[in-house]
Amino acid sequence: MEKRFVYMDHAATTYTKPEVLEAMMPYFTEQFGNASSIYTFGRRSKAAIEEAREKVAKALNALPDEIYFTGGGSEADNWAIKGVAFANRDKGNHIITTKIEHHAVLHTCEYLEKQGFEVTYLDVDEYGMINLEDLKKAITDKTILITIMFANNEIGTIQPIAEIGKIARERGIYFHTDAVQAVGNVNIDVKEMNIDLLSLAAHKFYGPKGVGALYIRKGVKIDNLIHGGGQERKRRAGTENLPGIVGLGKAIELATSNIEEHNRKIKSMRDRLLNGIMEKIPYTKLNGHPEKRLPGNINVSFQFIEGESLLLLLDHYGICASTGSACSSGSLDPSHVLMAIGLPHEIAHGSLRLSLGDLNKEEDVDYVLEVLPQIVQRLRDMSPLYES
Amino acid sequence: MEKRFVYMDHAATTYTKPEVLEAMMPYFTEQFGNASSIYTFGRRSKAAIEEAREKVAKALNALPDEIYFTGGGSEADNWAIKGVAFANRDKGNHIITTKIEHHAVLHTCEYLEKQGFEVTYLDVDEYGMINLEDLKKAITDKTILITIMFANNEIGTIQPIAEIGKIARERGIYFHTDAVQAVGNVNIDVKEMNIDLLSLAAHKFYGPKGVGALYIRKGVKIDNLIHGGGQERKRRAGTENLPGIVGLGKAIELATSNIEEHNRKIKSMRDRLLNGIMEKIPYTKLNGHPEKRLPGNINVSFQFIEGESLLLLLDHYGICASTGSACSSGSLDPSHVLMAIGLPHEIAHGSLRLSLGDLNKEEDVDYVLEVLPQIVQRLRDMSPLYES
Amino acid sequence: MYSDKVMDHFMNPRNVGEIENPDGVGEVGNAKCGDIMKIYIKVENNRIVDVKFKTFGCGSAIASSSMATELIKGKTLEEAWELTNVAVAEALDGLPPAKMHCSVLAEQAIHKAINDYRIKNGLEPWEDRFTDDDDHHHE
Amino acid sequence: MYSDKVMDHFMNPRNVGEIENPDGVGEVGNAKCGDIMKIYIKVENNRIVDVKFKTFGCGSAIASSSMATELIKGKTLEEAWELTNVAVAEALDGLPPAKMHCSVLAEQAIHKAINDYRIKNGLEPWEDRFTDDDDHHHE
Ligand SMILES: Cc1ncc(COP(=O)(O)O)c(C=O)c1O
Ligand SMILES: Cc1ncc(COP(=O)(O)O)c(C=O)c1O
Ligand code: FES
Ligand code: FES
Repeated sequence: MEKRFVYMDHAATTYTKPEVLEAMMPYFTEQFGNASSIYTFGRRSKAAIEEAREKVAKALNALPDEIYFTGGGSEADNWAIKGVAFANRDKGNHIITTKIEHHAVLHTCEYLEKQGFEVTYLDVDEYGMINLEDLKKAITDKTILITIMFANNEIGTIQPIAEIGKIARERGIYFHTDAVQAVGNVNIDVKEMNIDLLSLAAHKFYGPKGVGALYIRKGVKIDNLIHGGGQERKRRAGTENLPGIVGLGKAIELATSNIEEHNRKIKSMRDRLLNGIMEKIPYTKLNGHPEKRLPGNINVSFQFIEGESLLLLLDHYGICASTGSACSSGSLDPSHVLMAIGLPHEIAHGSLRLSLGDLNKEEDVDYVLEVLPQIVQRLRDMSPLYES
Repeated sequence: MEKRFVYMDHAATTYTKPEVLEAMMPYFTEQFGNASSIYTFGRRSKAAIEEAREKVAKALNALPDEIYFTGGGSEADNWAIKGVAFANRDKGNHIITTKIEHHAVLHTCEYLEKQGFEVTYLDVDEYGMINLEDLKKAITDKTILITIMFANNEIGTIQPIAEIGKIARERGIYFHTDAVQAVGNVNIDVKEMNIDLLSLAAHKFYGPKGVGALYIRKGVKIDNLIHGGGQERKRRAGTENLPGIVGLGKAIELATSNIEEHNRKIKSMRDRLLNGIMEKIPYTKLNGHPEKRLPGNINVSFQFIEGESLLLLLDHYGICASTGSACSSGSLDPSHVLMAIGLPHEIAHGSLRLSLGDLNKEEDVDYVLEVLPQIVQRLRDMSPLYES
Repeated sequence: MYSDKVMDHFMNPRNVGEIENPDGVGEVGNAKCGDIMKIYIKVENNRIVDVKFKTFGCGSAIASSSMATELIKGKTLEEAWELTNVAVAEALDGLPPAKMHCSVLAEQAIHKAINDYRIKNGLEPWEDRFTDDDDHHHE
Repeated sequence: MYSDKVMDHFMNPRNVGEIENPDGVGEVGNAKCGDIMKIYIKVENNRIVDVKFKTFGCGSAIASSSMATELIKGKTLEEAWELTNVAVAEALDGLPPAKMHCSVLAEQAIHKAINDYRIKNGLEPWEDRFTDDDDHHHE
């Protein structure tokens, strides 16, 4: 079997599509003018940014004036949560989130706890789903913000966003969703879903790294995170990342123009791979929701082995993947997401995330199905926990 | 006279040099791996980032571990100031800055005032220079941070940074400098100058937009601004802007490899242009320091006319420039910098900034010297303030 | 930013200059805010037979002066008085919101010039809808 | 991240397996922390004549097991006892700081195996410098 390079870590980051890069190219060396400048050369840059803003708005069913560009998904999450928290402190100091959020949300909430806010971290069930009744019960008079991710980056579970939005809107509480993993994989309609704020990052849907956006519904009271110049309608200072923003616009247009068709293709490869893994490798558990999950996401735990060593061996065979094992995190504990769905430590340690995307071909699936069972067996043969 | 495109707004933003873009290119579509991933493909991205970090460190005489990449100059300023303020609140709540800082510093300080901090905004003299005695007098037991820009973006005045650093170090107060305009134009040595924190932005020295860096001296106590993942040694969350960071590294290497030679060339063009303007256009005043100014900076005020209309006419002739006039700012007042150096409103209104850089040729100087006097005269002929 | 019409009136302003021995002069704005407009009118039989302006201000201020003077040329004083800043802006195919106040200057300068003429001719000045010359704001 | 030596010992681990009827066995770590190491020794004339390991853990843990077993093979028990985790890490051309604790496991497992042998043979167990098996931390 010939060694291949197989990239199955699209949830970590994607390549920038050539069409996207091509759209960006004129804005580096040629049409580089500052979008805030009043001369024609600057106004052309401004126009390019506004065109990108319209594309983002269209993809979310928002208004262009509700889209603010940021330096990435983490900045968008930080801004949404801190911005709403500080601007609405007079109304209350309570925030509701979940135990399975990305660190950009969790660590921001923890920071706010130090600033006098109270945060409820909702439990999830074994599939990573929140319980809507729990959410309702958690709401108090002081709740000013609900922040719940659209789709989980590790196990791929998709939350009932429209239902959450409905509850939040009825109670007059702001609802932010971290949609960094969802854009391009799920249909998003901020109006219909009653979303007040939504974060996204271009590099998760074949756009460039270092640029993201925050949707802020008109009328939402929010403080700035980055103070300074009057860019982004005075809400996010800093010379606009012109090529990055143009790339984000192009990428979101491509990623949302044909979600169904795209997902069908990715999902069919994903399902074949997942079924093959479950068939060929005993003592394997699927993590996350069996159906309500991102189309490209596989998260499985192999008993008796540890994830980092698994990744190293996969890497040796040219396969890029990810794990929730503590050993690869540099911290004492395995992934908080795997803990939250109730996995014992040793099962969490043996987790493997394969996230499929546009770089994958059917041959990649064949290759992984050939390599992975051998590798798992090899590690199991070394494991004191495994009785062959 | 043939119409030319003359870009004289390098202080607003620069083009990304082709060599820089070339260095970035592989990191979009090919070597796009997430730098936090443990597989070889991710570690190569990591290595590229660390190489860029070393280049930045070398340019400033810092250690690589003291360089943190950000989403731009404004983020770096916000982080430095808010981060130090909140982390050192137990020691004091007083910050010293100047009246001529960029808005990224000023508005951040104003925000901190709302959070219970006290800020002293130092006056500057007619050339935009701070007075070191004023600085010393402003220091109190509660002073935790001095933030003074290296070089001003409007009038180009360069502050006595080493002297400020000495004062700050002697008193045990953190010293941050916004060096966004200085990098590539002035020799910077953070050790020798006793700088504790320094902000920079790639797009001011022929690197890409949307990426900057903050130098944080080892041992400085600072909070995070963007919470989340463990990137940048747990201090700045967010998937690294890989191509942007590589571009920043390449750009700072190019920009600092031969500052003297580069400045000599820019300065000689600048001086010829400035002398020509002063000779050909009466009632003109130079703003900023006659010598201690950025090599490419010209800031002049033409009496009796208004800057926005001047820019529009220059634009008609293909010349890109900038003004401190209120009419172009969208606010009631002209540039706070021009006010701080004591210009009357009507003189500030007639200000023009021409910032020269690598895109300029001697022919550009000839062209501006031909066009500008005519335009100024044309506007003066329309002005009720001008008696011909 | 600006419409083609604004740019045309800015680049090729009509009626720039002064009138010697004018029948009325109106000056508004102040150099502090950065915009001053001065309008000269020549009146015959209650009709504005000539009009000139001088303006210190932004592109929008210059274009508004140019357009406003065009619009009142040949009009009776009553007709000229009715010209609003909105009408000037509309005639220019619109102005950016932050620049509407520049068109207010034109309306005010014309009113001042007309009242200057009226006072000189022993007539009661008409009442301006802007009570204070300085109440235009950049927003 | 890892040195070539680490990768070599990880990809081609020496002494993997079990010894039937071993003279000493040491198991340390726990599945909660995600790393378990089990070392089997065969002792003849106070000398380790054979050694095998089984490890559940990261690349560094596996490479440390491999290297540590190599280093004690053929050594007297006293010599083997002296092997520190730092020596294991050095023999591997270094380990990342966050991975040093994995080499501690190897030292501890060897000590446990030796003491297991000593106890079985009616000897006083030697005192381990790590008092608590669990006090290794990922940092
Ligand atoms: C002195 C100074 N500081 C800070 C900034 C902000 O940098 P950026 O716009 O890249 O965020 C700029 C440029 O706009 C500047 O000139
Ligand atoms: C769900 C989720 N939220 C937020 C982020 C942070 O985005 P970024 O790393 O682009 O700042 C990520 C990706 O890393 C993510 O998967
Ligand atoms: S065994 Fe967990 S980090 Fe080495
Ligand atoms: S005259 Fe100042 S904005 Fe128009």
